[in-house]
Amino acid sequence: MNFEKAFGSMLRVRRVEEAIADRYAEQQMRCPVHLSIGQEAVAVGVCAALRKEDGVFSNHRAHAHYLAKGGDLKAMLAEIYGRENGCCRGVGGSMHMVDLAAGFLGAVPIVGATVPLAVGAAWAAKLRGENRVIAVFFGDGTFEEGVVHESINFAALHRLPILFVCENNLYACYSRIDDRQPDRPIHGVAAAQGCRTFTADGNDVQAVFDVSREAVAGLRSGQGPAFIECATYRWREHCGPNLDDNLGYRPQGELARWESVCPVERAAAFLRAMPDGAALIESAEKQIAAEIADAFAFALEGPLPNSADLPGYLYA
Amino acid sequence: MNFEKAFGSMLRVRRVEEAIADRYAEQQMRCPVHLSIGQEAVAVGVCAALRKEDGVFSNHRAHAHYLAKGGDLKAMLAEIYGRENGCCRGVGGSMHMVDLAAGFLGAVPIVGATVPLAVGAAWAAKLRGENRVIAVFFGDGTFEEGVVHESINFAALHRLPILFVCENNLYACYSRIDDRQPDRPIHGVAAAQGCRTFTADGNDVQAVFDVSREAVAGLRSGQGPAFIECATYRWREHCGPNLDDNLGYRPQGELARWESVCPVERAAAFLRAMPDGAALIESAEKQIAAEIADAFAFALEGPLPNSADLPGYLYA
Amino acid sequence: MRDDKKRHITQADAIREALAQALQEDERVIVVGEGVPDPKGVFGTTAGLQQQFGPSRVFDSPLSENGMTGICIGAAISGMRPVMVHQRIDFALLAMDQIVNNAAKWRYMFAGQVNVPLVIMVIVGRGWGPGPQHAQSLQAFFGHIPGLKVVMPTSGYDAKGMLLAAIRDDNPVIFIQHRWLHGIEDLVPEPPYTVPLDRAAICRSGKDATLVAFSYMVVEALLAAEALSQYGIDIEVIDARSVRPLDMPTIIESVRRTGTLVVADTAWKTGGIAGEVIAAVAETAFDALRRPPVRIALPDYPVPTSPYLVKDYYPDALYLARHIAAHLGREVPDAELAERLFRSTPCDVPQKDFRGPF
Amino acid sequence: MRDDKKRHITQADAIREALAQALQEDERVIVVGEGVPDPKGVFGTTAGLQQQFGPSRVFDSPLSENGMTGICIGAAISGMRPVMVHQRIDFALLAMDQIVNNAAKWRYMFAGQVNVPLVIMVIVGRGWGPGPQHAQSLQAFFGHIPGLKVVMPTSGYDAKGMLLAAIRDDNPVIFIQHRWLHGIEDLVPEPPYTVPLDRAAICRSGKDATLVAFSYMVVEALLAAEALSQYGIDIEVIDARSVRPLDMPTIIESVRRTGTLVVADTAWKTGGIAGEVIAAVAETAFDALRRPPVRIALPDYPVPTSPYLVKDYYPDALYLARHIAAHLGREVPDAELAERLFRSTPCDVPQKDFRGPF
Ligand SMILES: Cc1ncc(C[n+]2csc(CCOP(=O)(O)OP(=O)(O)O)c2C)c(N)n1
Ligand SMILES: Cc1ncc(C[n+]2csc(CCOP(=O)(O)OP(=O)(O)O)c2C)c(N)n1
Ligand SMILES: [Mg+2]
Ligand SMILES: [Mg+2]
Repeated sequence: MNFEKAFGSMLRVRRVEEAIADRYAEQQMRCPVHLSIGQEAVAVGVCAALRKEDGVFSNHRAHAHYLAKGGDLKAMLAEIYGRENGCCRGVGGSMHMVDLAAGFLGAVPIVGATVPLAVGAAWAAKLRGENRVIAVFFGDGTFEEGVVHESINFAALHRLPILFVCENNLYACYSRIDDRQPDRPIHGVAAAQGCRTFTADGNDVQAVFDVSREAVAGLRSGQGPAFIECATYRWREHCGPNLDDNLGYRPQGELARWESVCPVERAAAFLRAMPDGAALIESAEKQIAAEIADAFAFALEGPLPNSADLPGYLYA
Repeated sequence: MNFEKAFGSMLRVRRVEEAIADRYAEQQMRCPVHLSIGQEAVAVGVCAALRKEDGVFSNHRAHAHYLAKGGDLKAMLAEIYGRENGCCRGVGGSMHMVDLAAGFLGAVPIVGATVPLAVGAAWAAKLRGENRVIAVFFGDGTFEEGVVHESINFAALHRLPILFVCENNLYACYSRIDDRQPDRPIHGVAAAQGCRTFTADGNDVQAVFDVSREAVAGLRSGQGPAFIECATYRWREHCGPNLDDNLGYRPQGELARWESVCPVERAAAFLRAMPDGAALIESAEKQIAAEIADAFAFALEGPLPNSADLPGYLYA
Repeated sequence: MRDDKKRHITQADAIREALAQALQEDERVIVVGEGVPDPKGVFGTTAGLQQQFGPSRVFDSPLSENGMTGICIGAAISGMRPVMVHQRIDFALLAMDQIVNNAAKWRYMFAGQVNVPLVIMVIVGRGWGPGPQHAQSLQAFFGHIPGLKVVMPTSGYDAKGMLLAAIRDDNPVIFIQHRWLHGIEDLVPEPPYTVPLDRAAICRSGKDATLVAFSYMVVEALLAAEALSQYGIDIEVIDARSVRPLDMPTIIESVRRTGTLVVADTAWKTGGIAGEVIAAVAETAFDALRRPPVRIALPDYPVPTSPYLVKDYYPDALYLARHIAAHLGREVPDAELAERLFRSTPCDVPQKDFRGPF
Repeated sequence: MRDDKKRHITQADAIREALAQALQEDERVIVVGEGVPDPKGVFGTTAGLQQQFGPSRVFDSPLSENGMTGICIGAAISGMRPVMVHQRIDFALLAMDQIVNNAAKWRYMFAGQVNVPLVIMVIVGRGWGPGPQHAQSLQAFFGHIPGLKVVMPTSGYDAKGMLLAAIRDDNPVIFIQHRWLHGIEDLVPEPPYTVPLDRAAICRSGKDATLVAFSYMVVEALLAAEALSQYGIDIEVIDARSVRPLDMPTIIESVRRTGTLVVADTAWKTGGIAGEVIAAVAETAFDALRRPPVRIALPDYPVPTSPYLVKDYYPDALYLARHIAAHLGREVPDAELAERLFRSTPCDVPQKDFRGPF
């Protein structure tokens, strides 16, 4: 992994999402947004282990995955702004995104819905003899959906080149994992189902990358599905731009503990310890700020979509 | 366990199902029947560890469970014959059966459909403070349904008094387990999901009872859900009265091997080695033959149901 | 009863009150769902219930819609009276097997030996870009299934009374809320009361046309009727309230008086419940119809996310008024009508111009 | 084309042939389902395909309906053309989420960037006691969903041609078979051919009434029409063939000629597709109707298992003939009609008196 690149990628996700959060109150982004702030290392670490032609599926919390896989930032923001130049021409918004050129194969908000799709894409890759790996991101809560288990079973049966990535951020909306699952590790279930399993500190991009690389190498050599459970934490509210610790659903101090192991800052600290590190960070910040400003302008200037086009999207 | 009683119960199931098979060609039982011939020890061993007030749920292959739990034989046959005196007044037939008085809480043919119901019944028992255990029988194929995993998760989360009984007979219809699941034990998945798990030779009624007793004791003392995987084998065709080895979907000799470990004959051999064993078996055979003759007469003489009653069954 | 208290509360509060009263009056009642005990309390409809009734009556749920539905059916046939909550009706698609195959049929399959006293509360979403997977209006699915009762109350008064009736009912009831009704205030008496699960309500009498509306469309229908009344067009607005069974006697009696049937639904037009209303009237009261019946419903594609696309998607009061006037062959000054029915709020937030009570 | 071969084969064989030809002509086609490669081959419709095309084209499936549907969607958007098979339509209830939320919407959500060339074959069961959970006729569910195409061919000729058309189509198609049509022989040409997915067919012309029938009900409709013709009652029978889209132009053109509309469906009456046909005609061709439209469909409760109960459940040719004659106000000697339409087979095995071809 190119550590600087990974850092840059995380920083970019962070700054993009912060910018979304900052501007959300303007009420020009009129769709639900689920921010990944605090969870950037998972998306970036996993995608760093993938090739461009590999595919990624995601869920309601898609921005980080989309960007880490190389999705077009301008098209993403324009989509969130509901414009014709958005990646789905305004049909999708933040919760339904795609960038086929980047191998970002789709995100939709029904939890668990993309997990079997990813398995199907991996199946197609195998049937077509393509040397292609598919990764799918989902949360701890999503692991409770039966369809995830059906998907894992099929993937293990057919030894498909699929990487299941569980972002265990301890919560599904406001529900803590202990209110939804018994006390046993998620990855243990996947192991019992026949996956090669890995765990990683989801706030350490290098750690995520390391297990991903190993997992993906196994996939390319036909060893059957792999499952990575990453421990991480969402800083903001489940849906929307705000902090919500005031609501009291998380134990006191929990957020602060996780903020103290910020994935972006952790990587930055590592870089700062290197010669030129500080300069590098500064230049990344600048470049990203410029790119973001550009992208928001692109989105805000985007033409409005036309309702008359909608029926044509329905059938081929 | 009263071994003689368990033997008698198995023999009864066997003879009832043989009688159904024998008479099926008369075309008076005009509904699909899924026979348990060869699998009797699972139903009998598990139910021997249950009390009358405990509940059982079953599936398409329900006769053995129904009878082992104490369901009314006459009402069962009358149901299969589509009569008004059947346990569901002819609405259900072989695939939809219930005997509330016996704690046989329901069987329906959508695979997996009763598994969450059983968990819900166990949940109710816990919420109501009843000292009641619920058992649910399902096949190896059914373990592939996502709803089973959702059910296990909830049962483990709430530590419910439920016994999951997987009758692994290696097939779902004509599909062998290796064409449907990866090579890993089913009970291993349940263990990883937080169940106390057990395995048993499903053709050895004593072995099934022994693990069931242990499992049920744990349930009564609040240790949370238990899962028993029983290895067994179906002798006849998936659905219907016939042998179907000629179809060639099972490896040569497999059926013969399993027939050689017939659960009923095994128990009979054990009894025969005891003083009076042979006489006991003979008398059981006689008594069961008489009971079966009676029950078929009851069914065949049963009044015909009345279509006009149907709408009234729909809503309370 | 309706006026005995003069207490105006929002529909969200009315629903919350009904749940609290049901929990209070019958210890077999439990409430379970994803997010039920959380700080937002399913748009306020379940707020505080867990604090009030404890964690053994009010439960959060794993994300397992089919399994949890089956679990609640299992509890219902074992002496409990579960109320399940889905934040969006879309999620209930995952539970169609348990709803259709078990909940609706359990009593029937066993010839009436077991009841399934289960309420499934679902919410039809709308607004602020929920998009294709989070804003469907799937009442037609449930309305097709024998063994289910399906209601879609509009007023806060009805929401409370029908929810209490649903919970006391011994059958599975699908209780469909509309997100845009939650904030509307209505006169809601505090003591528990019930409203029948099978009766439409005439919310406004009229002689020129019968406008049968479902759920939130009643709001738009009332606005349209009010505007048309300025031009001497007299619309009878019927709040269908129930989807299964449809209250055909009330609807037909009205059509016999007006000769004209318009049905306004929150769902896609083709294959929706609006068509069922029209088919049932055409079959059994054909002679009463003086002109073709009309459906006003969603276009046959999913809702997009962008507000610039949504603005043309949902038929509103103006759309209704224009179409009804044209259908009746009555001239109405269009610009004036448009001004009257000018919607001051953007298309993706609730209609401000109707504030309740009903 | 229809007659070019004079080859009579059963519908099951016609379907099998279509699958084989699709597998032959396009290597992206795969066939997958519970029991697809098994010795019974889904009532013969998939028999021998795995032997012929190998285990990397023709697959058995775990019992995981929702997962497998999603997996097939995933394969479909990744360059394959999967054909999924469910032995009974009832099992598809477990997959409603993937069918409705993903298959139907994937192309739309992404503004047309990705197609979902997927065929889901389902079978409407009937006969020999399948009972409440194994013999539903759920076409109305699929018919309500924008983004799906839904067909229900009746003849073997159409079954083959529409299946080939469905597999070649770039959209998700629900292909609904009826168990009681599998055994009927029809003239089916051997070379591959297609039949459009959106056209009804007039199977018998007549001037007194338009009888639109779905799937197996076409068989009963044709028998009824034949019997009524003996009394000078001239019924036009339309095989709807497609559920979504309904071919309303063909239906309306016929109703304009006959003035009378009867719709016969295999499903429950309330909320079914028969109501949609009536609503669409009433809305758009009201003036053509000279009398009330009529639905003939299943009573609003699930099918029981006992043959003694089933015998009164399904409307058959005699029921249709009696009702249509009465509706037209035409006297027909009832005993004679009953004799003409006497059903020599029990109620739970297919009608012997119609042997095809269509
Ligand atoms: C089938 C379904 N049920 C419920 C929801 C509502 N919902 C949206 S996100 C979410 C929580 C998901 O939790 P998790 O999988 O842990 O992902 P996270 O939000 O923590 O990233 C829920 C319940 C949904 N979108 N789909
Ligand atoms: C949801 C669903 N899918 C498919 C079927 C068809 N079916 C009936 S029994 C059966 C096999 C079940 O296998 P298993 O669970 O191993 O039980 P067994 O028959 O071996 O006892 C199948 C696929 C069904 N009834 N329900
Ligand atoms: Mg989470
Ligand atoms: Mg099995």
